[in-house]
Amino acid sequence: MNSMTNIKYVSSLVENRFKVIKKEIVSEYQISFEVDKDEVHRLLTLLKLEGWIQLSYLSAIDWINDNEYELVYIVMNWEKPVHVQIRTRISRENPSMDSILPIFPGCKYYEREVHEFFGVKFPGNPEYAKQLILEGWDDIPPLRKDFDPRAYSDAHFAKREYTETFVNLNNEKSKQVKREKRKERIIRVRKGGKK
Amino acid sequence: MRELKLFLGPQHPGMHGNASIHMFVEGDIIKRAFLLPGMLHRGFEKGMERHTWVNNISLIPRVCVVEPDINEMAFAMGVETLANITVPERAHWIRMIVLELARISIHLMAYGGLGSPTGNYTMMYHAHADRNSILNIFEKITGHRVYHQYIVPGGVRKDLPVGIEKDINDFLDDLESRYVEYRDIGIENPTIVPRIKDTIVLPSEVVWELGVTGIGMRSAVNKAYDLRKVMPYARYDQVEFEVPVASYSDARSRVDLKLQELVQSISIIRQCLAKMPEGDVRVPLSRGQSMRWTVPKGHVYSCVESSRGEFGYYMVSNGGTHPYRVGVRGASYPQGLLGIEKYLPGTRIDDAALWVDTMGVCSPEIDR
Amino acid sequence: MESTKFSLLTKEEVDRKWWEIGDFFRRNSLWMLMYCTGCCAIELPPAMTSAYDMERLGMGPMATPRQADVLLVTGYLSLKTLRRLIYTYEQMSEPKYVVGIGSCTINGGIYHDSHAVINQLDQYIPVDVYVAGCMPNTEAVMNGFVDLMRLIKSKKANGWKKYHKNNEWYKKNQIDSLGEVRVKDEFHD
Amino acid sequence: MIISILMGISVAFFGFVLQTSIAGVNRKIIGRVQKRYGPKWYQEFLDIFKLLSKRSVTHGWIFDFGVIMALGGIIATAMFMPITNDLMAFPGFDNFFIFVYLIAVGMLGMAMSASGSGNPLASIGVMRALTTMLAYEIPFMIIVLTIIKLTGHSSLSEIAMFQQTAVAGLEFSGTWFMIALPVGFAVAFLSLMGMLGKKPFETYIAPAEIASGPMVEYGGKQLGMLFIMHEITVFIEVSLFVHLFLGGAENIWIFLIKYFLVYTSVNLISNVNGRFKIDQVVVFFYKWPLLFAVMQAFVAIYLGWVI
Repeated sequence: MNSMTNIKYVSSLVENRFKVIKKEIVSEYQISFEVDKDEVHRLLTLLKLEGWIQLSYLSAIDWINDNEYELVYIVMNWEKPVHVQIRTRISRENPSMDSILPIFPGCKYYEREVHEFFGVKFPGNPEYAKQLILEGWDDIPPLRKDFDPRAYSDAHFAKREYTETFVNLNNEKSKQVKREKRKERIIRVRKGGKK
Repeated sequence: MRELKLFLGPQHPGMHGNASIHMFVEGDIIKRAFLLPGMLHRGFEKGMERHTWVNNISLIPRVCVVEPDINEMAFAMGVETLANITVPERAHWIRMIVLELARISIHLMAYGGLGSPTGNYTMMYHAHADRNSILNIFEKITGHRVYHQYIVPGGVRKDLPVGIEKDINDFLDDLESRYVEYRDIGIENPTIVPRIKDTIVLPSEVVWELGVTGIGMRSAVNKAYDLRKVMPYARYDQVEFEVPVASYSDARSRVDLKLQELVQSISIIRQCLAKMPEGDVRVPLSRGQSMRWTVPKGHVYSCVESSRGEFGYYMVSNGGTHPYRVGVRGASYPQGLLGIEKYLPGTRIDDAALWVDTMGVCSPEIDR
Repeated sequence: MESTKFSLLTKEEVDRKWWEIGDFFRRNSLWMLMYCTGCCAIELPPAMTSAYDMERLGMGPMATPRQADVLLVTGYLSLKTLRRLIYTYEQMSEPKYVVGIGSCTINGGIYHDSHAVINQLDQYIPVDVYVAGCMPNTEAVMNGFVDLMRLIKSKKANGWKKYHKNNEWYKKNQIDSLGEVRVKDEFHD
Repeated sequence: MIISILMGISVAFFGFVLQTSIAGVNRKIIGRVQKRYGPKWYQEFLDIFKLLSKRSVTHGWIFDFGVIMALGGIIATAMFMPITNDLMAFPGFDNFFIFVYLIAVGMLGMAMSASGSGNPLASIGVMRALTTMLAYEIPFMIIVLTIIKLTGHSSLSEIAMFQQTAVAGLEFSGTWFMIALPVGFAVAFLSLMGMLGKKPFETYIAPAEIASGPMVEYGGKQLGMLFIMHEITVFIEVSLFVHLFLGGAENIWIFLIKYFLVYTSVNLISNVNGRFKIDQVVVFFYKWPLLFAVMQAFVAIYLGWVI
């Protein structure tokens, strides 16, 4: 069982039939393809027929500078052990992607979660809009890059106030000597010297 | 008959962890059920984006509470793939020892956990007592009982302490000598067997539909689908071990597989202790400036075999000091959410807790 | 001279005596309700089972909130959990005590800036004993319980009285953070 | 009369103290089986008095009344219990059937009260408790009726006397029924485990399934009273067993020893077992124990084969 032949096999399988925008061999057991949004379903169907029958992971990435979401599907074949990442980009304005529920029924809850955390719609999955993890959420979806959890936390939850004043030991003389020594050592190490 | 709604959890002695199974029952039979997760949601993936790569080492063990080491391993493997770090040889072996000890501990805990839904508390007490001695060994190795932060990108944090081999060997001998006793009081006990035999069966056709991995899958499809075998990480290709399988997945066979895996783990640790070479255990990531250490651009999905199945981290780096996005594939995601919704109906109230225990539903990794 | 030894006790003194007798029983038989709100729950099985054996202190796990005396809040509390925790706390029969385990209950701990985890438990329900650490050792947890027993003996563990007294303040805090405590959605009717 | 009633109440109180201490000692023994130190021997007293010292919540008058009815019914049952041959409150009123009927009052009170709490888990628990009762009562009754047939008495003290002294005219007198009817003894022992709610017949408590079943909504004083009721119930059932099968007691020390042995062996057996489902409990009792009970009755009564 040579792992590189498996990589070559899946690579030729996909590249012969689909327009791959970007291919990347991540490690000896993993390969990643970036394809167009419309081709994902056909590609996943093909891979499922070829033995990639387990949906390992489904999630999204928020590329806020490109104004795009990237959806990631990871499928796994246990006979030819290769994880295939399939990535596709969708627009960040009114994001929507057809559900892959007919191909992989296991995606039901992953899609619900992606909808909850990113706001991506999945027409075709009847329950994608139900809340799963959050309860009574009243802000933008929390895993988007423009959501600041710290501000939300400050606004909603009371923080413990520490009224005691602490002594700043850093200004003591012995500490300063030590710090100088440490700095010198770091400089020496960075230049390639010994400890 | 009137349909009643019962809650198994979040505060319920039969529920492991903080999640709630809503069951609609008629008599004792469950008609409809679903899991309501999210009570352990702490914004984990967001939190990891807000910490540097090195700071995240202290955050990752807290994803799955019962088995923290696999998180560290998956994270370390992912970072090593992205940053192209070669780990010293000795570190691989130490990692394997720690991972297998953790696997024994979680299997003991799950086996003891079987005592709670079936009512045999003596078995639970014995298993937890043994698990505590593993935690003591961990305290000697890493300094912590539960969250070790020991497996770090680039190796392990420090070398094994002197004389730990004796402690580990003593523990393994003790555990092995009482293996028969464990079987007798648990899965071969005539009062427990009727409870766990032929209950909550997972048919082999639906494994792929759900996406169940780990013991749940191996007990149904009768194939040695173990990530340690099919895509070996660390030095699992250099030790000899078998992956126990079964062709019929009921509660009893799943627990049986757990016990057999425990024996295999014992043998792996013994081999590791014998074969472990001398040498360094860690390559320095950066020279003194770990907080400003950057990882090259890339996407990686790194996964390890946990006691519940394939546990993976999907990591994206944009070349900065912080991860751009980290996604966690909880190993019990499929059996916890879809499995409960589809395969709990038709069973009895008594069996719901058994599903949670034997399939290993771990709510912190579902919620994150 | 009037004998101080045999003088009649006033009503308050009698009440106090009875309360002290009750406290003796209460501190020697603390039944706890394990609400595994977070990761520190993983250190409770060793504490309960053979390794540290909590039962020798008279403590034991209980199945439902009505039967329990001590509410263990083990670790971080997400908003969803906090709602359920408040129901649970209000269901328990008095006198009741709360032990907060882990740094997360004190000031949010490692999740201090998370959007889902509250930072300070005693804003929402009164807490009698805190056990610091992430995660605290089993010995620390056991020590926390011994501390609670000491507090009951010295009559300082009266968080439940505070909850009666400052009920409006607690309710206001709960509503500020949670919106509405009782959850009404498609999963709960 | 008043003296009898006072004596009856003191018998009930004695039963409570005895059973509570023995339960505490047993918790310690079980602790040692489970490799731990175990609680103090008087832990059960602390638990009960603590519960009585707490404030409690009510769920309506049926809930409260049921608890009082259960406790009252059980105390009334315990008043008739003979402890030794001479030590009993109402001599001549210790008929076996008195216990069977009076103990039902306590059980019904508890069932009523638990259903009155309105919690579905409590209703399921009560349903399971009644089903379990139906299962273990039949084999037990067959064995007890056999004993009554053999001795010609239904009074507990008479049955005990029958076992203690060999009378020339009476067949099989002078031997304990534990030895005389070994199969019947085994069946009755299983039934006793069912009565006491020990594993594997603990189905109606089942913390991991239905969160302690009937007791799910009790807290504070009501739970304390239920605990007292439970202790006295155990006292009644184990004493019944001692009188029926172990030949009663000439004096109080023998009673204590026999009582302790029976209760401890039940506990020890219980603690290495799992818990059956409710249908398995019924099937279990209606299969071999019922068959053996019928067989023992037939063999003992019609063929006269008694050891």
